Amino acid sequence: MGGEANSRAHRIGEVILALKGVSLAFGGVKALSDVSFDVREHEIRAIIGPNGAGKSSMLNVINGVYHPQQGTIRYLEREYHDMDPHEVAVSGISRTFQNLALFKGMSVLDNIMSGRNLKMHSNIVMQALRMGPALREEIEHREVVEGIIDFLEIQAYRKTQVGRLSYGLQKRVDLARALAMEPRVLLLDEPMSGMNMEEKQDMCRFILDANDHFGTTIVLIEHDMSVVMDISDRVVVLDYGKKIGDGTPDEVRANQAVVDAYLGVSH
Amino acid sequence: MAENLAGLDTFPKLLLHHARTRPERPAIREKDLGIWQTWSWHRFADEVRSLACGLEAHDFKRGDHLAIVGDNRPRVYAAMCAAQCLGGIAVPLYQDAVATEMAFPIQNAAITHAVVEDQEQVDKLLEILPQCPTLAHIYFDEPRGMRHYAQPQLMSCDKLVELGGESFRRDPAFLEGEIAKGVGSDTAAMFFTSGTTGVAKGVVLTHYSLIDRARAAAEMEGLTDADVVLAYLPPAWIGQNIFSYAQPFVTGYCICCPESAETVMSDMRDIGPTYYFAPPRVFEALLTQVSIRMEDASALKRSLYRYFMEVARKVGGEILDGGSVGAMDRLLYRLGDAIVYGPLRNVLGMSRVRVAYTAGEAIGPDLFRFYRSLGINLKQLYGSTETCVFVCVQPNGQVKADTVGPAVKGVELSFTPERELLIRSPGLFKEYYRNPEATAASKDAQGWFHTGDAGYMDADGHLKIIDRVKDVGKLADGSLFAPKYLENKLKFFPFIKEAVAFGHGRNRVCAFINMDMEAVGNWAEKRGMPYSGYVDLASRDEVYQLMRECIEKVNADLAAEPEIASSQIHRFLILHKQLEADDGELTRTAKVRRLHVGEKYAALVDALYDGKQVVHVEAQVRYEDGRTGSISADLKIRDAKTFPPVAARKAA
Amino acid sequence: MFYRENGQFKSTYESDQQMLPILQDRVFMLVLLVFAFGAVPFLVSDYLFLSLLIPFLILTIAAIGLNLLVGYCGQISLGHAAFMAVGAYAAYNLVLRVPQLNFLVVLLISGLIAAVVGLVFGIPSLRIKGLYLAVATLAAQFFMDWLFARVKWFTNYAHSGSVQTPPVELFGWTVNTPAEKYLFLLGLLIVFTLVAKNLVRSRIGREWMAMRDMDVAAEVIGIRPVYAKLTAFAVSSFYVGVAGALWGFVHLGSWEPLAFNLTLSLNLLFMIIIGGMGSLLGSYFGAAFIVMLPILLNQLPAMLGVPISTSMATHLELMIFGVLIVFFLIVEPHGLARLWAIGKEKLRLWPFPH
Amino acid sequence: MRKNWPVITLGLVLLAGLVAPFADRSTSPGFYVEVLLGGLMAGVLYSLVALGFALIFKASGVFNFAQGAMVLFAALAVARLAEQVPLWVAMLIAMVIMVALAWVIERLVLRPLVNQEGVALLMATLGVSYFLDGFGQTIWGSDIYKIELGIPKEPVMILESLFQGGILVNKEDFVAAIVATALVAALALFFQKTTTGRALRAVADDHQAAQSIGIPLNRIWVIVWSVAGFVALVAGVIWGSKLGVQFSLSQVALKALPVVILGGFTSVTGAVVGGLIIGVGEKMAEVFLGPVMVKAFDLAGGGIENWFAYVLALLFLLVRPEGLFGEKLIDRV
Repeated sequence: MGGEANSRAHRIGEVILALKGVSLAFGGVKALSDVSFDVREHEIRAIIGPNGAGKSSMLNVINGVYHPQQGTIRYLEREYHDMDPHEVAVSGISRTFQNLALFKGMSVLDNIMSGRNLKMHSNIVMQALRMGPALREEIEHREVVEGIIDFLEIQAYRKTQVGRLSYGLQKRVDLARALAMEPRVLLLDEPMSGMNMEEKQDMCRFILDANDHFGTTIVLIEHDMSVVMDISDRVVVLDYGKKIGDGTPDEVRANQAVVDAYLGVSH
Repeated sequence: MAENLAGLDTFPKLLLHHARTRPERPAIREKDLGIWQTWSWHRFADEVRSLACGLEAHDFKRGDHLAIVGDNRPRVYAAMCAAQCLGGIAVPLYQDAVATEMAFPIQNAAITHAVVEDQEQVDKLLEILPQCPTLAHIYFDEPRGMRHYAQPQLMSCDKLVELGGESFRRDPAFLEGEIAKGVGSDTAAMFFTSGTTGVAKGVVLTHYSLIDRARAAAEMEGLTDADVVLAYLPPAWIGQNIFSYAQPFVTGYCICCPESAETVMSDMRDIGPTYYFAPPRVFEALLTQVSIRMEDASALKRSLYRYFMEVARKVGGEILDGGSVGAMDRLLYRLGDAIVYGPLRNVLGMSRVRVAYTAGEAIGPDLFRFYRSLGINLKQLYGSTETCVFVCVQPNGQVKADTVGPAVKGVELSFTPERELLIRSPGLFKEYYRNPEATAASKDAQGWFHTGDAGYMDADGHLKIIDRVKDVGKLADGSLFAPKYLENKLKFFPFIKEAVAFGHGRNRVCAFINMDMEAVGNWAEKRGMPYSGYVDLASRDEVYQLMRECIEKVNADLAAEPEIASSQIHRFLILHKQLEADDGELTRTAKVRRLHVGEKYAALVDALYDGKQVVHVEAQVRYEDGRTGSISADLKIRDAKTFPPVAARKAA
Repeated sequence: MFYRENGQFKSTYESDQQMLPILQDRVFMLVLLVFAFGAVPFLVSDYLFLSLLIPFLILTIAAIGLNLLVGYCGQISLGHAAFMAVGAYAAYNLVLRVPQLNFLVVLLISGLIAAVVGLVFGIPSLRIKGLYLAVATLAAQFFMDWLFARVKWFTNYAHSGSVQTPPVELFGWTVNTPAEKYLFLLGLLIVFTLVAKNLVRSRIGREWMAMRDMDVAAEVIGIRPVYAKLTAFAVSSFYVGVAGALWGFVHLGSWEPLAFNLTLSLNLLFMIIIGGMGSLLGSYFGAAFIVMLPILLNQLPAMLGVPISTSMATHLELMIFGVLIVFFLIVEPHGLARLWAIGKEKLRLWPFPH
Repeated sequence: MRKNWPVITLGLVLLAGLVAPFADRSTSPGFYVEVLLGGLMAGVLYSLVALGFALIFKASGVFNFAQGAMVLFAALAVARLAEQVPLWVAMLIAMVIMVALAWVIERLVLRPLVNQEGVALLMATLGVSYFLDGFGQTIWGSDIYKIELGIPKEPVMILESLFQGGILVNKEDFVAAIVATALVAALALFFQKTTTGRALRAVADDHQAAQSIGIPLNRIWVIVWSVAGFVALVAGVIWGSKLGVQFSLSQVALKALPVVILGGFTSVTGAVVGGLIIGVGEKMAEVFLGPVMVKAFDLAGGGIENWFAYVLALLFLLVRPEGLFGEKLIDRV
């Protein structure tokens, strides 16, 4: 498996996404206080921290599900105070969810197809008659989606209802749906939680391949240190909504604060 | 096979023929991206041309070997043909082999070029590159994950095709010329037999022999370009290759490659092959699946299933063989076909199967009959890599569970005094690559191939394989004694796990029986028979009775076979313990080590022969946890009824 | 059991995505259609046409409409009869005031008007979910009831407030015998079903279902709630509006105020609960059931020799509905359609268990 | 401040509504107060039924569409029983029936559907209400029945000293209103002050709360549904004696829906205040706005009260989905 930073297909580029002094609170509870970090194009950026460190809130801020009280988000040369999910999706950020948010009632195929909705443009009448552009679109995008299905090795489940799949497979479908958007930045919320070792390894492979194959910039949350350290280029460490460390895996490992706060706690 | 293939003595020539005569007929389908992507013969030929020219550009020359490592997919077969276009030799290797296993063939054939499926295979080859200095070009079909491989030897097949396509357009005549140069006596392919004994041998096969055998069988079964085959076994195995390369090239039928390992079953259901090949274990696995799933079916379905399978067992085979069956039975069978067999064939993906073969090992008669009774025309064939597979095939209407049928057109059979089967056939291999001794050892001056299998022709002139020659012995009266054959016959009974037959140099045959704890256990529970454990159960008279019935059935069949009628089992005992590999009684591949067992239990063997009714045994046993303990038990010895040999009709 | 799928492989996406991918299904459907068009008109009595088939066909269109909203997009509505009313009165006034209009055009326009109204009452769905929405749609119901009962213009100043409609006529063909009505409606229903099917298996359909299953995720992958929900309301109301127009013109012929009241709305809802939410086939089953039950209740006891009063029958009907709804919600939330689907799977896997 | 503006606007609107009639010289203050009182009296009843709603919603997360059917059922029961036995006995028996009903519903409907999403439960209660309508009319009959509370119906003149012409109030209504008010107060107190009451309201949020006071969840549901049944009974009797016991009662009770929307599903205060607002608003609209509209749009009669409550609630939903006193809901990811 070739994730080594030196021999990767896309060289790490400029800063593409940056959070400055973001603070978020629910009522009295502070989820994030004055967090800043940046993400470079094509890199794999990890956010780690104990449970309740505000990792997920971070993603929710980035893709506009939560609106921070203070701070700004800079994405592709534009400053946002807060973002609106749809706008975010359009601008090329997609994500997966910690506790699966798949469309239970739909087949694997339809779930992933729905990830293409932004790329489809035929009008409702055409769809109603399934003519011309509508039909062509359905087929073009089916082809793309099949590519992703192939990529994530879920051919055997194509037409099964996602509700019936094992947890590990559902996680894959979730990733597939996110990839179907051909995102520039992909946010992964604990992509390996609740998986066995083998499933984790597969997932790592997929993440690396995605980053390598499509050059997707990846921001991933994980509390399994070992995994993160292997695959990510740079790591941010959160604790109680504060940033306590930031740098390459090795730097972070060396960082005393992290060792105390995180490793100390979890192991 | 009306069409005239005269003069088409190599695969490339056949390819061009099909590309001309049936350009738009499907040659290969592969389920990819969710649908069955189809390559017409025309498209297939183009691909081959481009690949060939590409290889040529990377100076792949006449007589060079091209290693091909990958699962069934169009490019793998295209690559084989491409090599042959240039007068090269295709060397398919097992895709599931580990790197080190690949080293030998590559060194042995000084392989310079390799076409492989994906990253996994590339990694293996790169790993052994140091040992294989000759390997200069590796082409990969699947670019996934290959982006950051910098090695100079690597190139993607797409690139190769592109490159070749250009040079082909520049000078089409060249390739035509190369193909024309090829003749039937050229080597077409080399298959490495996973040598059971020692090192693998490269079996060299010519175009002529492959094509000849493929055609003989195709004519025998009346295959046409309308047939469909599912290619799901390793292409490096002749058993797959002949069906998914040689025969389609002869008949122009279409082969289908499944989407992935998990989807083989459903892909088979999609495709519904008309011509199917599988080793017994596959059929076994399918049957088990069927039984298991029927277990949790509703009571109604189960009783329907049981009833109609009974009907099928009675008349199904007969009907398939066009035998005479009562109108009532026919009617019942029709009904059964509508509500059980038909649906069952459908879920198995065998609705359209016209001809199905099994080969490789002996297949259990019940298993065999099950499929035939469903109306699936399952037949046995005999052959090996060295013979391009088709030596014997059972013709329609003369199918038996225990023979492999008469010789296929063009094959001569004969036997040494030791009953070793000798074969002379146009399909014989040329030689073992760079291994004259081995070649000489197995192929004599008169061109007879020594199979190492012992057998004989039965009354109807069907070949019957009984054992490996080295295991065959003689009774005191000099008549044939084939322990493995007996043991297999016994083991086909679910109640018998292992059996060990003795008789070499003795006056009659006796046997140890190792009961199958699970099967016999269930059997005992069903009849409300309490037992404290293995030893106890093994010593029950009821169990002895059960085993005796099995043995007497075997004896009955044996009696019907003059050749080995005298190997009927006279006395037997049920061993007090399972034969274990850990106790050195089985090989690691779970084959009985007859000699060792004989020595270890000498006392028991003697008891079998000196007419005792009971023998006391003290045995060391090793438990799972490694402790050793000793069992002492009194083993009963029982006689089994034997039958007078059926008056021998004149055999071959 | 009857399925023989070997060899039915798909080598193009078109064939893989077709409506009935399995040959045996296509055959079955063909036979069914031939029977429905060719045989039924000659076999069935006028009574059955008028009391069973015609209401069934119209209500199926309505049920499909409601199902698109509730079953596919997950937006509850307790006031859909209101949009039927809109359709009916729109058609009435169109025919009345622009007589030369072709009836199909009338249907189209009344549908569109209903769609617009539905869209307006769908707006709350952007702010509120589930239970709250239920009340919002109730508002639509009561407001519309009132509107058509009180604003004389809609009823063309008829004193009783009840309206008569002329017989439907298109391209010189006057649809007045029961059989003709049946054929006319059957044709329409098929068209509407096809369109609905196309919608739900296209992008828009996936967006609806995404909204239904997990709205947050849907937004995150770029689906606009406004668009998804409002289109659902509009399309749904369009269907229901057309159904309303047909109900008024083809089935009732003349109707009192409050012909499209809360009860009708709830009946529509029951159709899709019993028939199967998120299933077009379910809409058929549901409508058939709701239409048949009262008739059975009126006929069956008499046949069994225990005649019951009509009021008794209606009460029984209410109770049975009530029980069935709870039953289905508990036992099979996907209704009859799911049972059908399971049955079909069983046949495909036969003799293996499902 | 920023988040309260809808409430304030609503307040202003209502205020405007309240003073508007005086734009028309002809309205005498006496008549005006009469209408106001009428509205309040109707409102108290709405509050009462709404309490039942809020309560059940709180405790079992169920939006009980069957509330109306329960009112009808209870009323029918009392009316028919009262033909055989004295009224108070009839009411007692009816109450027992309602408790039994609550128990059955919990057993057969709620328990199997536990932790289903709201809409499914709502539909279930639709089923229940259908069943009750059918069942009630089957066993009690489907004609129009009377309930005689034995309170003289003749109107009395009050506050003649204050307004010339005085104010006409229907004695029965007056008594009813007082009873209802008392009940509302009692219930409100019970739920706000007593631990049991709080526990009952808490179960929806966390089931521990219920366990903590040692009441199993299922029993709590039975209790709240019984209380709702009781409320329905009272409302049924009062409305019944006023409008006669008939099918339309179940529709009248549906008016409580907009009330809870307005007040906020989860709030007792909301139910009370909402009820009064709707009651008064409706009366005012009927009496003062109605004629105006009839004139303006040439309507066939007013009847605004049929939808006024709903549309008011709907509009309010748009600006403040959680209602006046409900708590805001955030969906997590």
